[in-house]
Amino acid sequence: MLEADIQLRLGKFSLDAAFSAASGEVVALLGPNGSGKSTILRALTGLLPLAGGRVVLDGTVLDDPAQRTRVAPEKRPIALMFQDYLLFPHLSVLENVAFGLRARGTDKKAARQKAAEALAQVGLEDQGAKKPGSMSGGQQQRVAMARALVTDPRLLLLDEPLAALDVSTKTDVRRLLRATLRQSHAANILVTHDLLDAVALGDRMIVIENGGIVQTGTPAEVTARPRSRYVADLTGVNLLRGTARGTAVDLDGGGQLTSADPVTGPVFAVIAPAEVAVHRQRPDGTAGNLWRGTVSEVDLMGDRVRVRVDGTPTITAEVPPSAVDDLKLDDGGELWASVSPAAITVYPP
Amino acid sequence: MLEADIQLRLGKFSLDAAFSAASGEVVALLGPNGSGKSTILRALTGLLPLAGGRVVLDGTVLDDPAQRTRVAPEKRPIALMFQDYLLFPHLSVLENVAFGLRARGTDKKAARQKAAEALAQVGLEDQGAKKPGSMSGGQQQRVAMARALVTDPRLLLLDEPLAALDVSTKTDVRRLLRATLRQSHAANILVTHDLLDAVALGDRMIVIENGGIVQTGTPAEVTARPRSRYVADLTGVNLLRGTARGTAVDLDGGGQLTSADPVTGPVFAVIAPAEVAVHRQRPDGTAGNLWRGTVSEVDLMGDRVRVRVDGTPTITAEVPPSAVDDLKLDDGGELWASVSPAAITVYPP
Amino acid sequence: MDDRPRQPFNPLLACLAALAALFFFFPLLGLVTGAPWGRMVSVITSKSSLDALQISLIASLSSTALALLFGFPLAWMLARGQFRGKGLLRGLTTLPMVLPPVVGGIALLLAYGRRGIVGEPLHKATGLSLPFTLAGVIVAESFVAMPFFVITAESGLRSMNRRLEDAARSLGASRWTVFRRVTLPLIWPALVAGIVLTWARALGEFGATITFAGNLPGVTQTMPLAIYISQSSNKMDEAIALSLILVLVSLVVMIFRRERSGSD
Amino acid sequence: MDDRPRQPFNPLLACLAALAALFFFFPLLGLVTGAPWGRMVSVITSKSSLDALQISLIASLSSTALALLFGFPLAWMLARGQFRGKGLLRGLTTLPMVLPPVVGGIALLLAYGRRGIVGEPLHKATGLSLPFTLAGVIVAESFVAMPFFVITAESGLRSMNRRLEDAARSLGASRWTVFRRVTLPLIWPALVAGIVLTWARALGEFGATITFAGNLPGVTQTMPLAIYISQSSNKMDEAIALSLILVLVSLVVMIFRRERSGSD
Amino acid sequence: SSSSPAASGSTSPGGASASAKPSGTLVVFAAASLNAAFDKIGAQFEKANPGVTVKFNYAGSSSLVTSIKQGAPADVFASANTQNMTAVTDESLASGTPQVFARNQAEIMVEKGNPKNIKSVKDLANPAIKVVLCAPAVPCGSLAKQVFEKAGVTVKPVSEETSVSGVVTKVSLGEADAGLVYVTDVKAGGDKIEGVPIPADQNVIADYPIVQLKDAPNAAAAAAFISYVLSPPAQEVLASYGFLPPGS
Ligand SMILES: Nc1ncnc2c1ncn2[C@@H]1O[C@H](COP(=O)(O)OP(=O)(O)OP(=O)(O)O)[C@@H](O)[C@H]1O
Ligand SMILES: Nc1ncnc2c1ncn2[C@@H]1O[C@H](COP(=O)(O)OP(=O)(O)OP(=O)(O)O)[C@@H](O)[C@H]1O
Ligand SMILES: [Mg+2]
Ligand SMILES: [Mg+2]
Repeated sequence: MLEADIQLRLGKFSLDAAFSAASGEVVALLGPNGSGKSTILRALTGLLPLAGGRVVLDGTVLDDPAQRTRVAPEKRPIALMFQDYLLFPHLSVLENVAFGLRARGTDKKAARQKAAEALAQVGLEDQGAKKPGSMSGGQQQRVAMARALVTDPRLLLLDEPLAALDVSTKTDVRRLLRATLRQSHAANILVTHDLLDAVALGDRMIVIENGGIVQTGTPAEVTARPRSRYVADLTGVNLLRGTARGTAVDLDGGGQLTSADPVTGPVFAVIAPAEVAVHRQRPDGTAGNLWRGTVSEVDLMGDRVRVRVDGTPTITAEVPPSAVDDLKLDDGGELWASVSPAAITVYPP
Repeated sequence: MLEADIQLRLGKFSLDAAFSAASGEVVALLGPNGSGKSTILRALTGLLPLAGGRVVLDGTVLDDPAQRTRVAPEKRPIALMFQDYLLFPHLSVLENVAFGLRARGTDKKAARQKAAEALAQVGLEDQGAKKPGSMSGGQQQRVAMARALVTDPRLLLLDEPLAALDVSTKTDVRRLLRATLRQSHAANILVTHDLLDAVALGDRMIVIENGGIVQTGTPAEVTARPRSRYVADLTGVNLLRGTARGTAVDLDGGGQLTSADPVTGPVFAVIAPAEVAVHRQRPDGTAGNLWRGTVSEVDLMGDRVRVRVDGTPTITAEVPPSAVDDLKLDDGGELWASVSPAAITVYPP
Repeated sequence: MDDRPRQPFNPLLACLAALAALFFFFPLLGLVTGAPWGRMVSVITSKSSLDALQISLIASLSSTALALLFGFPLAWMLARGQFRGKGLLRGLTTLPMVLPPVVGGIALLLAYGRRGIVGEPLHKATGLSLPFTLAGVIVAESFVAMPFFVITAESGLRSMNRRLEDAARSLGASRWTVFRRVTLPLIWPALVAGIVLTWARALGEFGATITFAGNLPGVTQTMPLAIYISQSSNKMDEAIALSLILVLVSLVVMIFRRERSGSD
Repeated sequence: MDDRPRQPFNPLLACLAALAALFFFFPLLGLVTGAPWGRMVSVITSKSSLDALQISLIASLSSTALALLFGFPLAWMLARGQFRGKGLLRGLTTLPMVLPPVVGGIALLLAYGRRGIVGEPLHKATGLSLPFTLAGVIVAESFVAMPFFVITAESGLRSMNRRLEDAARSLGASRWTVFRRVTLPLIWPALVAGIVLTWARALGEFGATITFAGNLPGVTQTMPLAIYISQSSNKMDEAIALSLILVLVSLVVMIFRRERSGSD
Repeated sequence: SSSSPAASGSTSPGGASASAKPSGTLVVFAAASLNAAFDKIGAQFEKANPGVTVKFNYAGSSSLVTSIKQGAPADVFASANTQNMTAVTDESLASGTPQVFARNQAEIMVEKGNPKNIKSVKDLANPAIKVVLCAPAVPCGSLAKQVFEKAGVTVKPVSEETSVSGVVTKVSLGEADAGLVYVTDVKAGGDKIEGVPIPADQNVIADYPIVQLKDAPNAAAAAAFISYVLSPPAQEVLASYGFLPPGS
């Protein structure tokens, strides 16, 4: 069980985030670049001094500037997988993985034994003798993961552990993580930019933006009701802010929308791109919302195409690839966007 | 226009890959970890000596061991964005980006000017004065990209340029890349693990596996007809090998399938997980392929669930989340899988 | 930029360090107390002292410069070159350090003296000869001090991350630019150390100088020689006074140096 | 593990390096040709020579050890400690390098001699006194040589990547383990350089030793002193012969060292 | 070990007395230039006085003075000139008055075969000739100074060496054409050099004084040694190295 309230400054960047993670729980920590994710992990590990707040793990206070308590990093039952790995260049891969065990007093033979197993788990059984410098990026990342997992800590911190892995390996490793994180009764914090990882591995999601927590909850909750552009981008939906009077929503950016269920006061309005229809001519007799805009972006997303329509409001629509030619989207120009009121989810901030 | 035939050994790893990239073309280079992607880029840049083959860019021979020709890295009109960035720790971010320009003789003022613009393009306008060491992972990655882009080279090599970016930034940067790569008349090679990037940015895809090219073609071609487990995983389809006699396909792994269109000889058979239906009881009166297996994996993939059914053949099915409870998939146990012949694509290797 | 939590003060380490510091402190104190403060000014400002100081500075700085000019390439070869007999070459480089300075001087005479292996032909050809000249002093000091630079610079080159040089080259930086903008800054601490050691060694050099270049006030008499002379005429207090000048000079340099490389 | 393409031979660099090497080579050649090869064996195997060699080795090795024991903590403090007067401390450390050895010896006498600041009370209390003892030789050599280790080690500590130490600590490594398994290997090249410099300097030390510890055959007479004696009794060839022993010893060490640290 | 007053009192110049047998270790501080001769004398003395071991500490006279001033545990001090001896007696570190045990005189040292054909002190004034001398501060330097004054010539040396051996080295390596040193140095200087005698009327005699030190740990042996150095057998040795007897 981790209870953390982290307050610190790094140069111009200031961080203030309070959160907790139960034993056996996996907390997915998401946020834009430079929002403070890695900094949080460094602080939890004790590699950064806190300015305020406190860190308590399983009842023992690890950090409490007010009380002048701070447990040294090496005394904390924590393992951190660094975003940039920080493998020891002078040690073999096996020694790298065995390092934590040796440091915590496992005898050489047993340590190497366990390290070898850990390496096998991440699919590097035959690479133990290599130096990290002579491994590929993805191989190094897996070594770093093995090095962190093998120590089985009370608090496991993984900083973008899958970023450099190829799809096949990613699936396997993700599966491995699922299994181990579940079994371990440690608290787990997983930093990732991939919603898939968050959903697949995370029991709870914490979204942090420039140094502060903006949203928490189960992945389902968070994605259902995004509260920032970043979260909306995560799920790829349109997020609009406005003020509702009944079913009418006046958007802050200008423009108006009609939603199905009536609300009042400031609201978020979410529209899935797939629900947005686009037309070259003004469609006649469409109920609900219809407005005009110009094509600004056409992004090919796998088997779908995303069209950004600048207007009031600006909105992104998702259309089948065929539409690109049918509507000559690449030529840009004027376009009509329509959304049925039922497709608009409205909720207070 | 790049024509490359790269042959070299690194320790136990040996690489042999011949390919080309037209000016203005974007070649997406994909492959499992340790397959040799970064090695290829290092070799093209001249940081690794070739054992054989040759590298020709815009008609000039850059490397030809047979002829004892090799142009020094600094003399090659190439820019490489390293997988691990390799930013200069002692230089400010701005100086890092300006480095290439200064080195190639742009005067200080102009260089800083262009560098600042490049930084702005990747959304780091206000960070130029920082040292790389005091930046977040994603910020560093963008600095590395700016550093490579700003030199506008004849051959641009990007090694997993988007891996550390958050979703919002990723979309923006991807868009930026699309624009710049198109405009530049340089040949571009983009290493990535993300099919989305390959499809969105790549004109052509090259798939490499342990040191050799296994498949090339447009993203559409490659994904339509995967020729290795890795490629199949990329698109997330089931890939089975077998021998066809008419519409009957005897699978190498055991088991048999009936396909719609008749072929003969050794074949690949591809089945999209969504096309695989699973049942707890033996469904009566299903035409086509039906067989029994046991649930081995249940992976939550965003709004879909992937179920791996071990049997002959072992296959992955994609079902709506609801099915997990309806069919009690988490309990594992026996399961029936069915696929209609029409849903099976069969083609010779 | 070091945002690490302040390391808890390690008593053992601190004690040992303190002992080391005291070990150096007391002799200095001894000199300071032993110095003739009354006559300090007159001693220091005497023509001979000033001459000696000037010669010392010129010679030690020139020989440090030479050590950089020739020593760095040598260090580079030792660290990066691939050729046989490297161990031997390194051994050769460190010899002047183990030779007692006086013998070093003799060796120099045998090589570069008027009858020396190299010196004789040189003398015959050009009429030049190094001994008894300022150039001779510089040669002697370089001979004794250069190895300190070579060894330190080599260790710096060995322990730097060469992939950053790759990155620079991939960005079109010529060898020279790579060296100036990347290698040099990265090995800076080692170079500074090397320069300090070399310069200090040259400044304090006695045996080789007296033997090879001789001791003529105003021409080849460096501070250490002047000091020795006043000491051997049992004017120990004068010797101390002069030494304190050296101490002062080097102290100034050391503290200035801090400012400089403290910045990276 | 260095898979870089062989760098094209750089003529200018190679030339300068070659010149530097020759500069060191000729004096050595001079010594070798000037040596009395006929009487070599007898000179070298004479009791006094062997005594001197033994004392030299014992003293230089012990003082190197002391330099490590006390010098490393000092270097650590200078590189990592946060306290005022650091520049001064560093200056203090480098003083022994700029002091002419003889003056260094005098300073030592003033501090640790029988009438010295520390020496007198010590003598009164324990009856011990350093001068004219082997301990005295070791003190003198440490005083002169230790700074070379301190400066080099400090530069090593400065230029290493400390985040790797963070990683080690996050894996539960105690300070000592971090030091042993991470810091030490990473600064190894610098340490080796420092040890070599220190040892070599100690081995060749003359002035401070003779002044502080005297020149008693079999007790405090090191090789350089023995050499000085044969030279001052105008037996130059003997002096050379003895010096060549030192040269040989150090050559052996240098080449052995290569094997050692060539492996990292 | 400190000496018994009885012992030191009973030692009279002119020979080791039978009354107090000297024993233990004797430490002699001697000018480096005495090295060869004193080693021999020491050995003989040890034979003559079983139970005594002599330890010599050779160094430049002035550094010896320094260490003596700093309380070096020495019994006897043999200096290469009176100047350094006075430095000791002035600080009343000596017991009794110094006695001259040998004398030395100047000689011109030139390369073997005297290529520059140097005949007299006057020739040294010739600027075409490279002359090295000892610095006036060191014994051989003051000697040279006196010689030139007597001869009424001014010599501009190319170097003022800090020790005789510096001069010898430079001359024997052909670095310098001539030097002015002690007769004894020419004698010991080896085969690369030869001497050009200086006529008595221009020459200067240098005294080598020896004295027992006040804090001598082993006064008995010290006294014994001094008287032995003054005794015929030791004088023969000194003579064999070219030293002149004290009282000539
Ligand atoms: N040593 C430092 N000095 C000053 N600022 C720093 C330092 N380290 C990080 N920062 C700043 O702190 C902020 C948070 O950095 P952090 O690495 O925690 O971001 P992050 O959430 O991990 O981003 P990413 O997803 O890119 O890894 C960034 O804006 C960064 O510029
Ligand atoms: N210096 C080296 N010495 C020996 N083997 C090496 C060296 N560098 C790389 N290798 C091996 O070469 C293979 C290819 O490495 P490379 O970095 O090209 O892989 P990659 O395709 O970039 O993988 P990733 O997707 O993880 O970046 C790997 O198996 C690696 O272990
Ligand atoms: Mg981060
Ligand atoms: Mg790679």
